[in-house]
Amino acid sequence: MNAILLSAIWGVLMMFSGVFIKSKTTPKYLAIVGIIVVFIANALELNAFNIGSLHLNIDTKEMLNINSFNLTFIAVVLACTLLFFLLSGRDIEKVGEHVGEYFALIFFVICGVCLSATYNTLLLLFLGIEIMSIPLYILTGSDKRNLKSNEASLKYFLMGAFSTGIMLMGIAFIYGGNANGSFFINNIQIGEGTMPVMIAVGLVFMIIALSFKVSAAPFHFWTPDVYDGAPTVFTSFMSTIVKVAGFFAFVRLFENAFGKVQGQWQNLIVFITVMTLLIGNVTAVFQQSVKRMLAYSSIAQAGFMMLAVFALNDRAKEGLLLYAAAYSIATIGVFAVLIKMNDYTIEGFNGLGKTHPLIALCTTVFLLSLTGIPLTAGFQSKFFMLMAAAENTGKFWLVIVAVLFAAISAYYYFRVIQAMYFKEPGVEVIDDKDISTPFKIMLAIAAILIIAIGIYPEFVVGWMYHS
Amino acid sequence: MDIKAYIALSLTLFTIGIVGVLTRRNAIIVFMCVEVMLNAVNLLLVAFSNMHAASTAAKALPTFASDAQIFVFFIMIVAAAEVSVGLSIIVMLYRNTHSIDVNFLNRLKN
Amino acid sequence: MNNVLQIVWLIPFLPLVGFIITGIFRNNLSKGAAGLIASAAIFGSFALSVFVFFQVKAGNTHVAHYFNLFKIETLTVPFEFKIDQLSTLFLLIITGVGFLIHVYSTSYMHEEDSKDFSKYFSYLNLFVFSMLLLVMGGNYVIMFFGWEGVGLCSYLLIGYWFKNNDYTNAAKKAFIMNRIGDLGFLLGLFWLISVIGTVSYDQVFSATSLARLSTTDITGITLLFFVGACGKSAQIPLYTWLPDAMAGPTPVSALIHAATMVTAGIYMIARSNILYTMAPATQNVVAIIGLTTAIVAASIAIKQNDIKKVLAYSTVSQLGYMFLGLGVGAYTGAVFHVMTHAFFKALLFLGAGSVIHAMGGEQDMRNMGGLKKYMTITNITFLLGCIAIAGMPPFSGFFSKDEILAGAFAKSPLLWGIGVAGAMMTAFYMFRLYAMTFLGKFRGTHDQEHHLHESPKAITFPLIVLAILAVVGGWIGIPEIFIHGGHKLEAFLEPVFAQSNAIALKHEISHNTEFLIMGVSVLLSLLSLLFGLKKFSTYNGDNEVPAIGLTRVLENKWYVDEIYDKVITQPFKSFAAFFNNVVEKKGIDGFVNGTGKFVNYGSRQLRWLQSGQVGAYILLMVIGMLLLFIIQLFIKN
Amino acid sequence: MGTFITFPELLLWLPLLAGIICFFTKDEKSVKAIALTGSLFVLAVALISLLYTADTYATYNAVNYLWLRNLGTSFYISLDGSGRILTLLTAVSFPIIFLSTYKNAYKNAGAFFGLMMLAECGLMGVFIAKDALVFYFFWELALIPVYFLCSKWGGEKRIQATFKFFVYTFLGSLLMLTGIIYVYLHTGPRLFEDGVQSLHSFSLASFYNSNLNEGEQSWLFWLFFVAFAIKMPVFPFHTWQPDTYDQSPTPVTMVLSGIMVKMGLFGVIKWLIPIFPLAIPKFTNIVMILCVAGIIYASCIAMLQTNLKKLVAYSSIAHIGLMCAAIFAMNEMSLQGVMIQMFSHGINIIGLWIVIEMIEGQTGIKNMSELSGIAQKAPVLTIMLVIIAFANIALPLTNAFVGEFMMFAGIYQHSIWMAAVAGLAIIIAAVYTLNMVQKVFYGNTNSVTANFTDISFVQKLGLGLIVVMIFTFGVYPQPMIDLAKEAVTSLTAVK
Amino acid sequence: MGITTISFILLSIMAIGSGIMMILSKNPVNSILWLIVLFFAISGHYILLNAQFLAIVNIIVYAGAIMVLFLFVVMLMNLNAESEPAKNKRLQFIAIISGGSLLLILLSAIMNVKDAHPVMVAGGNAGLIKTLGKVLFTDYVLPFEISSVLFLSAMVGAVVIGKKD
Repeated sequence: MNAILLSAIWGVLMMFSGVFIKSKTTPKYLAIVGIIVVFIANALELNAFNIGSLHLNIDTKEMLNINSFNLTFIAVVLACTLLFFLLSGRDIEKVGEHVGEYFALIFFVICGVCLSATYNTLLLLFLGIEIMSIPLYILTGSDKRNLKSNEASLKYFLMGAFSTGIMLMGIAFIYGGNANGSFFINNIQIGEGTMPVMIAVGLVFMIIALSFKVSAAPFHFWTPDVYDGAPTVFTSFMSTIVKVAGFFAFVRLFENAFGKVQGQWQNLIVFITVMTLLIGNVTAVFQQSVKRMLAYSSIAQAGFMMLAVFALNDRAKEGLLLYAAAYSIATIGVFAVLIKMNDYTIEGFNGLGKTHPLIALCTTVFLLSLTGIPLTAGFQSKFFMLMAAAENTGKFWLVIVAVLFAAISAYYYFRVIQAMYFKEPGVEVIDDKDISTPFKIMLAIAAILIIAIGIYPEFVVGWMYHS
Repeated sequence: MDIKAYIALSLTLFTIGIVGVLTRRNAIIVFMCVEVMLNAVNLLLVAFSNMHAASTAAKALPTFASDAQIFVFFIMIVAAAEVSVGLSIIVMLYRNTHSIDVNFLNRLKN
Repeated sequence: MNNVLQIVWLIPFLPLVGFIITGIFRNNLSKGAAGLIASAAIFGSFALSVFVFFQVKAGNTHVAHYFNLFKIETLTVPFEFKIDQLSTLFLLIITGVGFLIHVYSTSYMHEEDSKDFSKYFSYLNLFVFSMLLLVMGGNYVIMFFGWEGVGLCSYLLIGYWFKNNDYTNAAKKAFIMNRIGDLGFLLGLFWLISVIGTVSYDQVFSATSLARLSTTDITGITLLFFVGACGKSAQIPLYTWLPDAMAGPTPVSALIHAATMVTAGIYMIARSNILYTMAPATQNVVAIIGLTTAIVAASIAIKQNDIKKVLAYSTVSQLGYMFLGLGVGAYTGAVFHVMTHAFFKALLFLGAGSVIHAMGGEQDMRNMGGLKKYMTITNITFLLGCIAIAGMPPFSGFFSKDEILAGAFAKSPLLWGIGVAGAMMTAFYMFRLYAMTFLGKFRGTHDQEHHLHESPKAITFPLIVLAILAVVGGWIGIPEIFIHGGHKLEAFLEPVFAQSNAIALKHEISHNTEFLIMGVSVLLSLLSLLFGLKKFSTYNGDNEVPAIGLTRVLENKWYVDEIYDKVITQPFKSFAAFFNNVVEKKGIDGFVNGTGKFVNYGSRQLRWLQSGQVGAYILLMVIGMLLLFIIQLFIKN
Repeated sequence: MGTFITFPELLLWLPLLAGIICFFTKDEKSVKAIALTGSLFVLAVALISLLYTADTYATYNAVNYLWLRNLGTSFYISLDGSGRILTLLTAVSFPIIFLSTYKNAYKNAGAFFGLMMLAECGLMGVFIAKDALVFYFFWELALIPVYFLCSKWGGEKRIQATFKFFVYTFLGSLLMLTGIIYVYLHTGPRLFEDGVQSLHSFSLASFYNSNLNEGEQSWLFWLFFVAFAIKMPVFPFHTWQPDTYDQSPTPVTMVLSGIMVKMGLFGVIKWLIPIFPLAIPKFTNIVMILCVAGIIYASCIAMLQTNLKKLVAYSSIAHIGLMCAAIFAMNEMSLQGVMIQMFSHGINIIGLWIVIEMIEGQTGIKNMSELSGIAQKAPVLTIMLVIIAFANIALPLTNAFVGEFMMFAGIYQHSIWMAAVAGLAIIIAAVYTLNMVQKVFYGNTNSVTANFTDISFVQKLGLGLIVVMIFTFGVYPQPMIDLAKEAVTSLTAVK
Repeated sequence: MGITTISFILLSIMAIGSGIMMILSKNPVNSILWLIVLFFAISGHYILLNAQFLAIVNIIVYAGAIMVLFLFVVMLMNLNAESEPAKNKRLQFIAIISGGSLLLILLSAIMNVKDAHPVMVAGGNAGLIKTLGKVLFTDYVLPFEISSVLFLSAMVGAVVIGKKD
């Protein structure tokens, strides 16, 4: 709750900063302060919740459901955003004129993320998702001179609007099929046995719409193009924080609304999961541009996160938290490095290990984490996901399939590592003037975080279990 | 008047929207087709609300059916917002390429 | 002085020490020192063996148990020496002959520079060490240690002049052939272990464990052991390495490939005689193989011109005789022949060595002749050796061979007949050799001729000693029919073969028949002897006719090597090549790489889905929606 | 009495520490010194720990840290039976490797030796882990540094070769991970010291008595076995190996062939057979046939190799196949044989690599047919090589003999024919070993080997150590056998 | 057949027809006009369903504001019929087929549900502004506030994108 309010308010603040503050660098610091404030507020709320006394208690008419799980998730998201600001803040300034507005939009997105993490009615789910999406359409197109950026934002917008329509249709059918005639997700009367046809139809619509938001195959087609076309900073943002938020909404809806009849729709999830893993991993193998490769890899990772929707048990929730943290940190880190690159192709990374050992080392850690090598957070998150899927009995083969694709994923991540360490450096990999020491330090901290979570995941998961 | 009639109607409109999206290349038209889809949904929601209002459980509280109508109201809000954004994007595109053909730009592929 | 048996470990230890010293200080030892150390080591163990011999003769045998090689619940393999009549006898032969050959070598190898000189002696000592291990070992594993050890040494010594590729090939051949035998030996050993779970002789031959062995077990085990023996003792089909082994220095041939190592097989079978006696089937196999080898080898020897090759084949055929003896149950005879053969064959080789030495490395008999007047001692000793091997009474060869033949006759006259035929050939080719070498007139080049000379003391002394032994060595085994209680050896070895004699069915043959067969064999071989002598005493290269028919086959050693090459080596090589080129590269690795290629290909295909056009994307999405709806609404799970 | 720090921890953290120090050391000389001293410390620890094998010292040999309790896992490491042997092997090998390659110069030496030490840490971890998750962690951790070592400092085709190796093994271990998860879900609950109760448990003990029916065990068996088979490697999972051995820098190859392959065997011994007792009888024969086929197959190919490194690689495949077959023969004799052989094979093959390294280092050639007559130039080297080579083909009085003897005897007790067929390898091994000796060392020197120099003192030291060990354990292997006793008995109990 | 049924049918035909016309007409301006017709039809349905407020809002917001906006943009770009090259026929065919089959699937699934749910036509006061207003500012105050964020972001977006720089 605190997070929602504060992020919205701070968004407005940033908006005006854009108007009143001429300096291009100030908004960044303002934003950093803001995100820290939001984080603290959220932490307080989490703590208060865990000891059972909420300070400011707004009556939301049960439209929001605050619990330690989604508060922890918000905390993770905010932390990642902070990291994102610290690592890539200066690159946001480079995108265009309206620095303040960019930050404002990002804050609005955060607000939407918090909403879709805590919503308790379909209405707020819808609003949350929209509040997440609309600023992103803008951010995608924010590099106005660049045709790729324009194209990306147009594609993103059209398909996004389309998926909105689909989601609304789903909501309508769910509402219609729900004898209680209510939009509260925990007040949907499904009854015993097979669910009513209308609910089923609505459910499928919802699966489609949410799969679109989390870029799960076969509704992923916007992802590579949009991620590729958008300014790299914003790609980094939307491929991490927004995506995991989408997953969180996904899991939340299906756990609370349709958890009881899981058996009746699980096949769809299995289908989508396998498709996503297949397309994401296999297509990434061939990519030459690291940016695009990361776009596909984000699809592949989404395939793994789908396992949480598949399993829907406590392990899955923990896994989702871990995944949110591990995947976001690693990806933000990689993108932060990628932005500095002069050449986005894999050859562009040649010999980075020689010229910038520290950066190369951190990048390696991130990539290893994305691959899921032990002692990195990536392993723990994948591991939890697999455990969750395995605990959900009956479809163990899915676990094996997932693992096989994980092996493929090693292929494209390691191509970058090979380029960095085993190839001779080309001309001027990075121009050193925009590599600041703080940047290096932040990168190192991110890498250390990855390792820390990898060694001791309870560091993240533990928050769920304080109450 | 049975609900099925309304379902049929709105699904038809919905499909018309989809087909429009699929067949047209003019970004604005495509976007308008999306609007058609949204309106189909709105219609359906209102119909459902009255269906629920007709059901016995509803008799209890008078404002029962208004949930859905509020929802429709919000949908319209969102639609409006989307339109503003969408149109601005399209205009920007037009400014850069002098075309609003959705297939005109495909630098991003594979 | 029972304590000799307590320090029996010194016997192998001394050569080991010699090996280590000469080996490590090879760079700074003078030739004299090296030779001295090595010979002294051997002499020391010879002296000890003599003491031991008297101890054993006095009747107190001994099993010296030192430590456990390894000990697990199901099997214990101690490091132990067994000193009994059999091993003592071999001890004497090995150390005695070994010592003489060391002495001989000091002079024979003198051209080598001191490095290689002491390397040579270290190998020689190492060989003696392993050989002693082989015969003293108190269980099959220790025996196998020696067994492989001697193989290794023969490999090293055959390839002693390692610059020459043919020599190293010969060495390789020897080692691999032996390995084949060893595999048989090992499998037999495993079989033994899996049935009775022990390897120590005393326990294996104890009545209780023998009772646990079924007939199949015994037959199988003995056969497998015999395969090992074939490898080591150069019997058909594994004999071809021995003639090639002549690539090594002549003393080595004398020591390893005539006197000691090749008799390891006989020792092993004699050691486990009871097992063989209990497996008549195997005995027949042994007898037949032995006899065949004797004949075939002898036939080949007839047409050889390389002096050492002749001796090599004669060794093979003599070994055949010994196996014949073992096969027909005349264990004493076999061991007896081992001893006598050690004497005269060593003598012959050393003599040949002396000749080659004089001829400056020339080994082809066609270029010799008339050496009688140049090297007297060599000539006489060599002649004695020839007579001995030809089995003329009262030389040593006569007694031992006769005993074996008698045993063969007792089994079946046919075996005896063939045996005698072999004996005739032996007499023939030996005197062909003698005549071509020493009689007639010299056929070599002039510079060879004018530095012909008698060899130095260090060479002649062993010759003389061995000659004496070759003459009198047989007198410890004079059969009953001449002197009552004349067969000292049999009496001495009696305890070793007691078990066998107890169960073996003895068919006695009357004295008259024995006299008869003796006379016949002696007469016949005397005839062929004289024939050979007459035919070749005037040999000069001119009456060479291109060989045809059987002689051709004989000259080419029955084409055995070629056949092996075609039937075994080549097919195996191509088999391996098939593995390497097809299965490995195309098959397995092809599959592995193929998977990777397939993923790449799939990636290149899948990316076409990403056409870059919104319309197409949404269309695909709609199709996806269709799929999902169909799955959900129409496919009932 | 409580112990301040235990042996397993020392074995684990010392290499890690040394490795980290190496990373931050620039000067090559001191890096080498650090690495060497570090490995020597580890060796010392390993040797000292041998004095404390008795049960009364249990507290010295095991430690259990709380970790991820609600998953039912804990950082539990301890030294015992087979693990102890292999840790010893690891501890012995590394100093020898460093010694024998001491004069080699590496660009960016700090990273090189750092990674080497990390690899040692990982290997140690694998051998002492008593918790499935920890085991898997170290299993991968051992792989990663080796991957980097190979593809940074290797030969010209290194990147493809080692990447194949990496993906191959990574795939295998991932499959194992799924297997681990499945078994985990069928283990009983676990109560921790501090009262936290978890539904299932990752501890090895609870894996041993998991409630899996025969059907489940029989497919889980393969999930695990494939991972181990790839690591060993067993025919037909071996094709990554020759190229990798050929391409990687020799010190790494030594680690790979001497120690890492043992990870697979160790896995089979500790993590496969006891966990799936019901599946073993079903697949024993299949696996053994695979192994025996592999033995012959690899020997045949080795016979044709002209590339020294590949020759050794294939011969190693044959040896490993024999060991694997012996493990599945599952009787005391064979298992004891394996325990000894795991150690001996490590020593011998490292020796072989050292020699090859010296030859290649001096001539830059690993193709046998281009070499000749080295024996004249380098007698000492030749003698050492001959000893090691003959130890490699298990000549009596060398360490390998006892092991192979027992293994063959054990296999024979399981099946006569397999023993007989596998026995053929004895002959073929002789063939290719002697070929190698003849081609490389005998004959006359040629242009390449004309000015070949004999080995230096340090190298003598390295090889000398190996030769000494060869003979010591060849004549008196009993200590090794006693060390392995408990492991063996626990395994034979499974059957 | 009551008056409501008849008007329902008429409005439905009007809606669908205008929808089809919208996607068929080549000239954007025409399709915009057709769309407005569609909106009126839907508003008619709202009235039929006794949701007067929504009906009005629909007219004002959609047909009024949004459509004018569209029209404005189209005029601004003075797009005429030729400006849009037709998609290739095969693709269009596939599109229509898949869309149609989607419709059929859904209908066939929903229509064979036996039990009937009558829709309360021209009754209840749920749709009255009074009721809705009360509900909106009591129960739905949170979403109402939140939606302001949406508008803000949209506004900022429009600025960022549209502003010339």
